Amino acid sequence: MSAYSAAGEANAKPNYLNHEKGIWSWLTTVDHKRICLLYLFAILIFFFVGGMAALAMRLELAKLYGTGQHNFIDAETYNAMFTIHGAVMIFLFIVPGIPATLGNFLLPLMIGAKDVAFPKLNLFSWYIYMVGACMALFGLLKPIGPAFMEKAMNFIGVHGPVDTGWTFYAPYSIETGTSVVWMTAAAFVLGFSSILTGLNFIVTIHKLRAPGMTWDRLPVFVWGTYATAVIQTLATPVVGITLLLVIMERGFGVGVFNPKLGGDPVLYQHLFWFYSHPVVYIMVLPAFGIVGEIIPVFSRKPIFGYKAVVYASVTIAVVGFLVWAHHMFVAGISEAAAIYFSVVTFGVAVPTAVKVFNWVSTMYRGSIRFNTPMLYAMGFIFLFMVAGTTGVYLAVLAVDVYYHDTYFVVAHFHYTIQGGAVIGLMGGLYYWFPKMSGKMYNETAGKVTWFLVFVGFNLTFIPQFALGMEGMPRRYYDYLPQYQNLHQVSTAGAVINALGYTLALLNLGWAAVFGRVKAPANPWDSLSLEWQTPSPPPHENFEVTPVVTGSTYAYGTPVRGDAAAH
Amino acid sequence: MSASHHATAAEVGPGDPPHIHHMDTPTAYQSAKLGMWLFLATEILLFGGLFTSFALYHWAYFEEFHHASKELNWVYGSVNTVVLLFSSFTAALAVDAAQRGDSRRCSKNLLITIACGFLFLIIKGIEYTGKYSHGLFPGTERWNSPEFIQEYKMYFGLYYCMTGLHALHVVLGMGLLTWVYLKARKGRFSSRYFVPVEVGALYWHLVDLIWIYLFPLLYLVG
Amino acid sequence: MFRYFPEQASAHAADVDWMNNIITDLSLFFTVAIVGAMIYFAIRYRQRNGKDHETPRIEGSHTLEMIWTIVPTIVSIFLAYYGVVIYQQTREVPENALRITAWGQKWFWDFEYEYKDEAGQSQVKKIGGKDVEWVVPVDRPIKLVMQSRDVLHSFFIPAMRAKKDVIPGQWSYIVFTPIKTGKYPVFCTEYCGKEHSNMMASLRVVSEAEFDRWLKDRSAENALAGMSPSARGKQLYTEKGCNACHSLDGSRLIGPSFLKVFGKKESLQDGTTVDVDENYIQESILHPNKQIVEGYAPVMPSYDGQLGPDEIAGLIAFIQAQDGSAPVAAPVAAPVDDGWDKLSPLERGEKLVKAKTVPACTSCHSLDGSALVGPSFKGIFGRTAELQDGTSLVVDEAYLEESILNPMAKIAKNFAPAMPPVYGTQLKEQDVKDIVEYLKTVK
Amino acid sequence: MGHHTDTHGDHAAGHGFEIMPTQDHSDDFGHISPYSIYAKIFVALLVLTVLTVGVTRLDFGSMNIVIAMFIASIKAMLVALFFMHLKFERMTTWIYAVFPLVLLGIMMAGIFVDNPYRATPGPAAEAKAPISADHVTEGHATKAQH
Ligand code: HEA
Ligand code: HEA
Ligand code: CUA
Ligand SMILES: [Cu+2]
Repeated sequence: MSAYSAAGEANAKPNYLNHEKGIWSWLTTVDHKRICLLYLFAILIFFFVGGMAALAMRLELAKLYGTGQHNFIDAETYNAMFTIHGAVMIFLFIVPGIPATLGNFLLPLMIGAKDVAFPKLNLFSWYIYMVGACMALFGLLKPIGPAFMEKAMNFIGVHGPVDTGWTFYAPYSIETGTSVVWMTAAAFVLGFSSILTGLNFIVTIHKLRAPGMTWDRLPVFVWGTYATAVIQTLATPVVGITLLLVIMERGFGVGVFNPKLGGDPVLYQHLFWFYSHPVVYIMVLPAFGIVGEIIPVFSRKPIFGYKAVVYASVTIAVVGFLVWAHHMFVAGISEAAAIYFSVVTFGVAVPTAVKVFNWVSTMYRGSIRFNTPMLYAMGFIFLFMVAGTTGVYLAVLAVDVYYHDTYFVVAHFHYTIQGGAVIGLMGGLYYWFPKMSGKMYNETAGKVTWFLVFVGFNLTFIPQFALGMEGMPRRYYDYLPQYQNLHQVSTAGAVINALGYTLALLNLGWAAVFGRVKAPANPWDSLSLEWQTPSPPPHENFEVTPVVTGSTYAYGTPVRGDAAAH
Repeated sequence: MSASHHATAAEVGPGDPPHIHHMDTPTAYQSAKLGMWLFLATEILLFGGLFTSFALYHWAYFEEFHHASKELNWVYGSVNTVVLLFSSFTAALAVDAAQRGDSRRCSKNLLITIACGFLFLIIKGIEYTGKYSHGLFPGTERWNSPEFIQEYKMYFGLYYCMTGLHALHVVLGMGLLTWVYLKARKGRFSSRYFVPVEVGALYWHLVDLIWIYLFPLLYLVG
Repeated sequence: MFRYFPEQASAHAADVDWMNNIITDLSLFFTVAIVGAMIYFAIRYRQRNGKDHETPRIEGSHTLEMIWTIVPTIVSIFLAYYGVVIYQQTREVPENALRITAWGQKWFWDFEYEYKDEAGQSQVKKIGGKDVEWVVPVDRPIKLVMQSRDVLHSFFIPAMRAKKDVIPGQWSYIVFTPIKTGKYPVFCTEYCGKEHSNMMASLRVVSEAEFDRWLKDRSAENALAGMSPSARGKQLYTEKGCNACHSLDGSRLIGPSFLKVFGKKESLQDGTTVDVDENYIQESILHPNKQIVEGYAPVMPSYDGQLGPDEIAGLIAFIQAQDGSAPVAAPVAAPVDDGWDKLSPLERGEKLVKAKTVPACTSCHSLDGSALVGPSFKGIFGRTAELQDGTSLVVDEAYLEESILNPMAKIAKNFAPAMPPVYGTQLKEQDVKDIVEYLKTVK
Repeated sequence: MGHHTDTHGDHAAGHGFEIMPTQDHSDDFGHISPYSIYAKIFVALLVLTVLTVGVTRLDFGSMNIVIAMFIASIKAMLVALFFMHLKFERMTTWIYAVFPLVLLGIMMAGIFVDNPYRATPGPAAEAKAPISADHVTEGHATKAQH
C-alpha cells in the first residue's frame, strides 16, 4: 500500500551514476547525489587518516616496553598525534560526515525535490571543503628534506605539526612554534563550507518540498538534518572569527586572548565552546534521524511519538546553544556562571531522553527484522545510553570537577561521537547502500563486521571510563604504572575496532564495485519517498514529481479510530 | 503561477529569468532571498564574536578605551557613515527600479552605490595612513613606547580587526554589485527577474548595518 | 559496582563520591531499563519464518510522552541541585585555612609558604621544581592560591577530589581538608606543551607537628643565605641556568658576557645607552626584555617571582666581581658520578652533549635540524660544511674534535663565532671522544 | 518541469508543524514600496546620525554607550525593515533575521555572567604583580580584581 502516486521499479533507464561518464563529469557535477559520493570519498580518507593517528597513540599508550620512557613515538609526536586525530576527526570527518553525505543524497529525495535549492553552491561547498582539507594537511607537515625545502616550507608558515589539541586553547596556541596558523585557517575555511551546506539545506527544506509534503509529514531524518543545518549556519561563524583572532594574535599581537597583553584566555574558551558545544549536535542529530528511519522500517511500525521526536530535535538544537560553558567548569569561570551552565545542560538531557524512549517504544509489538542496519540502530541505542548518561556525570558540577580532562571525558565523547554519530553513519550507509549503488551487499559479512565494531569499540573505551575514575588525565603521553593494564586492554580493543571498521567499509566498497546482486527499488519495504524511485535513482530523482498524500510512517494495520486518517 | 514562467531554454530572452531545472521562478526568487538572509545571519554572528570581545574589554578597560578612542577622528567616521547610508539608499533604489522594470535607473543607482563604496574605502585609507603616521600602528615608535599602554594596544587591535573585516566586506560587496551592474547594463533584468539585484543589495545593506554599530562604538563612545 | 576512585583523602571526597555513585545508580537503572526493554522487544517481537506478522499502527501516547518527559526532568533537577550544593561546599574557604601559593610553569610547580617565625617576623619558604614534594598538615583546611607564569595549567589532586585551572595573569584556588596522612600524586590536567604528562608533584600530608618542623627547617636555604653574596650569586649563576647564555670569559653566547660588564656603558636596541649598574642588572633579571642590548634578541625569560631580594643582590655582587681580576674558573663538567665508566661511550656522549657540559652543547646546537646559535647536530657527521672563508670540508672526527677544543678555528658559514672556548679545560680526552661518537649517531 | 508553488508545503495550511503564515501570491516577486519611502528613511537615518554624534559630544559618561547603541538600533531597524524589505518578508525570514541577534545576546550574557563575577581569592597574593610587568600588565579583563 503505497501512499505515493509516483513509484518506479528498477529498469534499464540511465541513472545518476551512468548518465554521464568520465572523471570530469564527476568533478563538475551539480547533482546532489554525485556530490554526496564526492564527499563520502573525501571523508573516508580522513577517517582513515584520523584512525591511523589514533592507532599510533594507542600503540604508544600500551607502553609495551614499560612506562616512564618513550616506546614508539616521542612526546612531541604524541602531542601532534592527538591534535591531528582530534582536528581531522572533528573538522574533516564527522562534522561534514553525515550532513554532507547522506544528508546531501537523501534530503531532496526524501522531500520529493529534484535537487537542493542551490546545486552549484553545493558543489562549491565541496571544493571549499577540499581547499580546507589541503590547508589542514599543511598544518600536519613537518619541514624535512634539503635545507632549501625547509626554508621554503618555513617561509609559507609550515613549522611542524600542530600540537595544541583540537581545542587550540590560548595562550598556548599563540605561543607554540608549530603551524597553528595553517590549521586554524583550515578550520575557518572548512567552517565556511559547512555554513554553505547548512544554508543550502535550510532553503531546500523550506522551499522545495513536493506537493503534499507538509512539515508534519517530513521524515525525522529531514528534521534532524534541518536542526543540524540551523546549527551549522549559526554557530560556525563564531568559531571562524575566534580562530581568525588567534591568527591575528600570532601575527600582530592583538592581545584579546593573551594575558601577557591584557587579554583573557578564558574568553577564548567561551567563544570556542559557543561553537564547539553545538557542534556535537551537528554530529549526532543526523544520526538520531538515521536511527529514527531505520527502526520503524525494520519493526513495521510507525515511529512512536513523531511530534515528540521532532520537537525534541529542535529543542536540542536550540537549547544546545545555551550550555557551552559546561566545558569550562574548572577553567576559572565565576561560580554564578558555573551554576547556570550546569543546570541548563540538563535541558538537553531531557529531550534526548524523550527520543530514546520513543525509539524503543517503536519496537513494541513490531515485526522485527535483524538486517545489518537494524543491528547498527540497536547498537546505537545501547552505546548512546552509555554516552548520554556519562554526559550527565560531566554536567553535574561537583562531579565534573573530578572528571574534567581525565580519560572519563575521552571515553564519554568517543561513546557519543563514535558510538553515536559514527555508528549512526555506518547504519545509514548500510541502510541506503542499495539505493545509492543499486547493488546489495553481503548480509553475513555486514553482521560479522558489525559485531567486530561493536565489541572492539566497547573494549576500547570502557577501560577508559575506569581510567578516568582512577584519575588518569587526558593528553598524557606517559603515565604512572598503575594505569598500564587498562591502557593495554584499550589498545587491544582499538585494534579490533579498526579491523571492524575497515572490513565493514570494505564489504560495502566491494559490493559497490564487484557486486552482482542488483538491488530492487525498495528492498526494505520502506514507505518514505526515496525508496519509491529506482535504485539507483535517475538523474533528476523522480520521473514524475511525487504528490504526497499520507504519512511517511504508515506501517502496520490501523488501530481504532485511525482508519479514517489513512 | 502561470505556466508562462516556465520558458524552456530556447525561449529565454533578455529580461527573462534563466531556466532552472529544479524549481519554478517564484520559488527560485524566494529561495535566493532566503538564502541571502541566512548568509547575513552568519555574518552577524561572525562580527558578533568581535562585538562580544569589544564589549567585554570596553567594560573592563572603560577609561583606557575612552582615552584611546579620542585618537580617532570622529569627523572621518561621520563622513563615512553618511557615505554608507547614502549608498544603502541608492542600493534600495536600484532594487526598486528593478522591481518596476526600469533597467536604466537600476544600473545608474548601482553605479552610485559602487562609487560610494570606493569613496568609503578611500576615506578609510586616509584614516589608516593617518593612524600609521601618528604611531598608532603595531611596530611604530609610539606604539612600542611604554606610555602606549597595553589597553590602548588592545583597543587599536580590535579597531583594526573590526574595521578591517568590515572593509573586506565592503570590497566583497563592491565586487558583487559590479557583477550585478554589468548584468543590469546588458538589460538582463526585468520586473520578472531581478534576484541578483535584490540579493546584492541585501548584502550591501548588511555592510551598512555593521557600520551603523561600529561607528558609534569605536569613534564616539569608545 | 564501577567504583574505581582513588582513596578518599579529603573531607569532601566522600560527598563527591556519594554524588558520583548516585549518578551511577540512576544511569544503570535507566540504561538497564531501556536496553532491557529493547532486547526484550527484539526477542519477543522478532519476525518469524521470514514473514511479517500483523503490527498495530500505534502512533504514540500522550500519557507516556508526559511520563518520560517529567520523570527525567525531576531526576535532572535533583542531580543538578545536589551537584551545585556539593560543589559549593567544596569551594567554601574556612576561616582557619592555611594559605599556600602555587605557581605553575612549564613544566613544574613552585610553592610559597608564608609564616611567622619565633620573632614574629614574616618569613617565606619557597620550594619548587620538577616532581617537587610539597607538604601540608593533616586535618587543617588548605587553600592553595595559584597562578601560572606562562600558559594554562591545571592543578589536580585526585585523592583530594580537587582540581582547578591555573591561569596566567589571574588567580584561582582550590581548597581541601586532608584527613589522612600519606603521599598523593598531583597532575597537571590542562595541556601545556611537550612535557605536560610529566608536570607532576607529590603532596605529602603529615601531622601538624611534623609540618611545623618541616616548615621552619630552612637549612637548605640557610646554607645559601649564610654564604657571602657573591658566593651565593655564583651558585645561582649555575643553578638558575644563567650560564647557558651568559659567559664569564667575554665570549659571546646568546646573551652578553658577564666579564667586565659591570660599570660598562651598553648601547641598547632603541639607540639609547645605559650604565650597567645595580639597578640595570636587577631590572634585566626581573624584566629582561625591556632594555635589550644592541645585537641581541629579546629571548630571556623573566625571573620575577623566582628570585628573592637576597638572591638578586647575590647575583649583582657576583656579576660585579667579574672584573677580570680573577682567572675564569671554568666550572667543572662531567662530575664523575657513580657508574659513569659503566656507561657506553654513546650514552656518555649523549649525557655530555645534553647536560653535562657548561654551557650544554644543546643550548646552541639543536638535535632536530633547527638552526639555533650554532649549526644543528642533526646529520652533522659526514655532512659537507661550508665555512666562513669560502672553503668547505667534510665533517669528520678531526674536525669535530677541533671545533670542540678550539671553536674559533673554523667557523661555519652563516654562523657567528660565538662558541665559548671553555671546553678544552672542561673536558677530558675521553669525553671529547665520547661526544664525537655520539654526534655520529645524531641523524 | 517545475511544480506549482501553490501546492508547496509552505502554502498547505492546517498541519501540525505549519510555521509559515498563510500567504497570498502578491509577493511572489517582493513587495513594491512607494518610491518616496526610501527618501524619507534616508533623511531619518541622517537625522539620527547627527543626533548620535551630538549626544555623545555632550558626553553623558557611561550612559553614552546606552544612548548610542539605542539610536544605532533604531537606525538598523529602519534599514532592515524598509531598505531590506524585512517588513514585507515571510515569517521564515523574520525568524532567521532575529534568531542570530538572540544568539548574540545569549553569547554576551553568558560571558558577562562569568567575567565580571570571578572570585578573587584572598588578599595577600594578588598584591604582587603576577609576572614581570613586561610580560603581564597587571590588568586582566576582570574588574573585580582591581
Ligand atoms: C556527539 C557528540 C556529543 C554528544 C551528543 C554529547 C552529549 C552530552 N554531553 Fe558531551 N562532549 C562531547 C561530545 C558530545 N557530548 C565532546 C566531544 C566533549 C569533549 C570535548 C573536549 O574537551 O575535547 C564532551 C564533553 C562534555 C562535557 C565537558 C566535560 C569536561 O571537559 O569536563 C560535558 C559536561 O557537562 C558534557 C555533557 C554532555 C551532556 C549532558 C550531553 C547530553 O546531550 C546527553 C543526553 C543524553 C542522555 C542523558 C541519555 C538519555 C537519557 C535518558 C534515557 C534518561 C535518563 C537521564 C536523565 C534522568 C538525565 N560533555
Ligand atoms: C569523529 C571523532 C573521533 C573518532 C571516530 C575517534 C576514534 C578513535 N579515537 Fe579519538 N578523539 C577524538 C575524536 C574521535 N576519535 C577527539 C576529538 C579527541 C580529542 C583530541 C584532543 O585531545 O585534542 C580524541 C582523543 C582520543 C584519545 C585521547 C588522547 C589523549 O588525550 O591523549 C584516544 C586515546 O586512546 C583516542 C582513541 C581513538 C581510537 C582508538 C579511535 C578508533 O576507534 C579509530 C578507529 C578507526 C580507524 C582505525 C580507521 C578505520 C579505517 C578506515 C575507515 C579505512 C577504511 C576505508 C575504506 C575501506 C574505503 N582518541
Ligand atoms: Cu602544565 Cu599541563
Ligand atoms: Cu558540550
